Formats: sequence, structure tokens, C-alpha cells
Amino acid sequence: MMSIYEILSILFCLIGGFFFLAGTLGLIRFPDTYCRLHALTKADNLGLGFIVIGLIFVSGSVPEVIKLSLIWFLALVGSSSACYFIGNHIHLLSKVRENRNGPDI
Amino acid sequence: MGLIFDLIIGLSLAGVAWRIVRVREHFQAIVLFITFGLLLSLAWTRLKSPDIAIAEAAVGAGLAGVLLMDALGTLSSTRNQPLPGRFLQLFIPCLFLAGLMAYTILFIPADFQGLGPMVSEALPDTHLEYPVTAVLLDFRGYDTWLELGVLLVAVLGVLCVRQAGTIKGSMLPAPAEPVGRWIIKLLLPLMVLIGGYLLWLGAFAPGGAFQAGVVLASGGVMLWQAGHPSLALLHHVWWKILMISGFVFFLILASSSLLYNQQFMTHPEAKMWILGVEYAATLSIAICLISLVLASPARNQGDQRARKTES
Amino acid sequence: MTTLLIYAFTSIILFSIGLFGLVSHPNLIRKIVSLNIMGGGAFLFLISLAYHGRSPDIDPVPQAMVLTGIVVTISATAFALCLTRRIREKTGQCLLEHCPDKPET
Amino acid sequence: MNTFFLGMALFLVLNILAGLWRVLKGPKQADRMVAAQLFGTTGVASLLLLAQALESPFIRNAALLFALLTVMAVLAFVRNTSYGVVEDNNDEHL
Repeated sequence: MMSIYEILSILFCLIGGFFFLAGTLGLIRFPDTYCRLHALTKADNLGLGFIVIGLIFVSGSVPEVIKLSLIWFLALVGSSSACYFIGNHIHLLSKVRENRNGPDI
Repeated sequence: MGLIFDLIIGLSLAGVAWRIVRVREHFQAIVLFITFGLLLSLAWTRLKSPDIAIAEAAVGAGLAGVLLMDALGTLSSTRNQPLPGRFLQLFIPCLFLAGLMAYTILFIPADFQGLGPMVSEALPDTHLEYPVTAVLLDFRGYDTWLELGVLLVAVLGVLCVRQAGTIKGSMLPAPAEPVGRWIIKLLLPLMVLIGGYLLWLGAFAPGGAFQAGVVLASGGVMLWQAGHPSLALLHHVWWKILMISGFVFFLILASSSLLYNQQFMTHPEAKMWILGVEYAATLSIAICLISLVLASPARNQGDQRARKTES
Repeated sequence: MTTLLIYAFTSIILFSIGLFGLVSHPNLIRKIVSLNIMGGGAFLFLISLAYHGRSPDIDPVPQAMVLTGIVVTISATAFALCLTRRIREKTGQCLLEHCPDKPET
Repeated sequence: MNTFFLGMALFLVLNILAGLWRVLKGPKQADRMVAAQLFGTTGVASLLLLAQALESPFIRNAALLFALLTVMAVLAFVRNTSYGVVEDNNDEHL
């Protein structure tokens, strides 16, 4: 017989898995880089968040809960800033290309 | 379920490695190599070695990616060359070697014990609770000592190649970016904290000087990446002292045992000394790795070009 | 036992693939990456043998060796990349001198 | 219960393998970098699930390091652009 915490944990993990699946589909199916960036950061961080919540239900001790939340927080910071950096990179690259093509034409 | 997991990890490791070797674009190979590190650390967890998973995570996610990306960035104008045509000539000997090695695995005796029992027998003498740390810093102290020596030799080699007296010459401020600065402010204290945590953990659990050193080095590299000037504030004499501190401290400890008419590299007050060595080793691993990553002589050109595009 | 065999065979395959890449690819950066794959294969081999023992605890000696090995590998990689930069500065390309696939410059 | 967590980890690994298609396909370098970042987060989740499934809490430290350090490769990738050094080799595919 499973306890209520275990059932909740399974439920949240499944939701998290669904968001990861959505992120992967977005990465594969979206048409251009900006869209893919979208799919990555949103679906992905929600997925990790739900899995962390699911694991918190079975983790047992307060330090572990703090560590799990810290991991989620770090992943949020990392993903969002990486998203900014990559977006900025694409933008800069297109500007460089315009400058290069401008005088030639 | 476990076996399916192992099979899929094994197959994907082999597939990714094959793709890394055969793909034409260098950039794709490097991204695949980062993924390879991730899959490898999943494999370490399945093999019950959290120590190595942690080290692999720190090296594979952080430093290796940075090193290869930087190298590719400064060398990127090389065209992607076509692959050579001598496929079979090279492939068949490699296949033969693989067959030979597989043959040896099948003949490991079934009652093979390994060195585990011996280590757990001798563990109480070191007053350490965690066998891997005990092996690293006590039983196989030579290895760790020489490994610090290898790091030093690598830094010396870089200095020779660059024909420079100090690493610090190449430390240019990177382009100042608001998000870059923000992420430094947020992540750097956490890196120092987590590095310290891993070091403290090493006495009784997976963690220790290597992982902590790599994490601290990642922090230093990140400072440099985000264009923070604070690395240059450390005087280069201190830089050198920190670099050799692990090696020298180990040597002093090892030869001090000669004074007591004991064997080389044995020590009476094991635990205190071992922890001291561990802390010094962490610092020098961190500083040496930072120096190795920062040593990029071609950076000047790129910087000038960037200034031109900005103005 | 079976886990051991799976990872041991994977490690052998990785080592061979790395060796193949090392000898077949003319570009030095790719040679360095291949060398790293070879190293990964060797580490996986050591650890899968450490997992082999009868006792429930895993053998700590190969673990310590692999930890040392990882740090040595990363420093060797950094040094090799530095040498590659130097070669590129001197010759204008990331190839070894005797490579038969050297393009005309 | 542990089998469930292991199964979830396996599912996430399969996600990574599916995402490898984007790395192979490109077309831009930035796309590959996005995929690498996604793998980082998926790997963190999968390590956390493995830590629960194998009952070895220290694996969480590996997940912590991945979460902390994955952004560094992106920073290194982007730095080269801001120096104006990187060129997209695959322009013709766009």
C-alpha cells in the first residue's frame, strides 16, 4: 500500500516528464532558433520544477529539500541567462551579417 | 529496468562517440562531446561511483566545454576538412584491438575480490571515514603528489610555449555585459560555497580535493569569462606560491617523516596532516587549472577586432 | 554482473573509437577530443572492473585512480590546446606537418 | 517505487537521445548550443531521479554541479561572438 506522499510524488514526476517531452518536441519541431529557445527555457524549467517538487515529497529531510530547491533555482538562473546569451548571439550575428552585406550591394 | 537503462546508456555512449569521430563540423563534435560527458556521468552513477560522477560533472560541464569552445573560437577560420579516405585500413586494426580487449574481460575469475577488503581493513589507521579519500591521500599518496606535479608541469609547459614569465599577461578584461556581471554576482559566491562544501564532505563522503578544486577553478574561469578584473588583483608572486603550495606541502609532510626515522611518506598524526594537505592541494589544483584555461595567446587579435566593431 | 559486462564492453568500444579518431582525423583539435574519448573509455573500464568485486562496497582504489586521471586528462587537454594554438600561429593551420591530407595553402 | 524513478530517468535519457537529432541537424551553431543547454537541464533531472532510485543521495551533488556549471559553455560560446571571431559556417542552409 502506497502512502499519499508517494502517490503525489509519482503524479508530480509524471507531470514533469510531460513538460520535458514537450520541451524535446519543441526543440525538434519548432521552425527557427528563437522559437526553439522558447521551448527550451519554459517547458524545461517547469519540467524540472515539477520533478523537484515530486522528489521533495519522498526526500525526507530538510537539508535535502533545501538542496533540491537550490538545484532548481540554479537551473532556472542558468537556463534563463543562457537563453539571453544565445538570443543576443543570434541578434549580434545577424547585425554583423547586415553590416558586411550592406556596402557590397 | 536497470539493465535496459544500462543498455541504452551504453549504446548511446558508443553512438555519440562514433558521431564525434566521424562528423565533419568541429563545432558539432564539441557540442556532442559535452553531451558525451553528461551520458558518462549517468553511467558513473549506475556504477555506484558518485565521486567520479561529481568530478565528471565539474570537468565535463564546466572546464572541458570552455576549453574546447575557446580553442575553436580562436581557431575557427579553419575550414571543416573532408574526412580521410583510409577508412578500412585504420578501422580494422581498431576492431581487432577491441576484440582482444573483450576477450580479456571474459576471463576474469569469478571469485575476484579486488582491493576493497584490504582497504577497509587498513582504514582505521588513517582515522578517515571515507575509503576513496584515504586511498588518494594516504595509501596512494605518491600518486596524488605526482598528479599535483603533473599539473605544475602542464602550467610550466604552457609558459614555455607562450614564452612568458607569468600567466597573468593574458588576462584581458572581457566585454562588460550587464547579464554577465549579474550572473557572476549570483553564481560566484555559490561556487565558492559549493567548492568548500565538497572539500568538507571529502573526509567522510563522496567529494574532496579534486572535485572542490575543479569547482573553484570553474569559479575563477567564470570571473574571467564575465570580464571581472578581480583575478588580476592577485599579485603574481602569490599566484605562484598558491600554485606550488599543494606540491610543496605534500613534500614537506612526506620528508618530515624522515626526521622521525620513519619511512618516506608516512605520518604520525594522520588525520590533521591529511586534511592540511587536502586543503593545500585544493587551492593549487584550482589555481593551476585557472592558469591553464587562461593561457590563450591568440586572444589579443580578437580583442582588437572587437574594439573596432564596437567603435 | 550483467551491468559490469555492458559497461566493460561499452568502454572497449569507446576506447577503440577514440583510437580510431585519434589516428584517422588530421585536425589537431579533433585528435584531442578523440584522445578524451579514449580516456573516458579507459576510466569506464577501470570502474566497471571495480564494480565487479563480490563485496557490496565498490573497490575504492580504481575510483581514486580515475579521479586522479580525470584531473590529469583535463590539464593535458589544456596543454595540448595551447600547443595547437602555437602550431596554428606558426603554420596557419591546425594540422601536423607530416599529414598526407594537408590541403594546399 | 524505485523502479518508477528509474523508469522516469530512462524516459529523460530517451528525451536527450531524441534531442540529439537537433544537434545533428543544426542548422545554426546556436541551435546546437540550445540543445546542449536543454540536455544539461534534462541531465540534472535525470541525475536527481537516479539519486532517488539508487538511494545514493550524493549523486545530488553531481546534479548540483551540472546545474551550476552548464552555463559556462554557453558563456564561452557567446564570448567568441562578441569578439567578432565566430562565423556561422552553415549560412547557405538558411
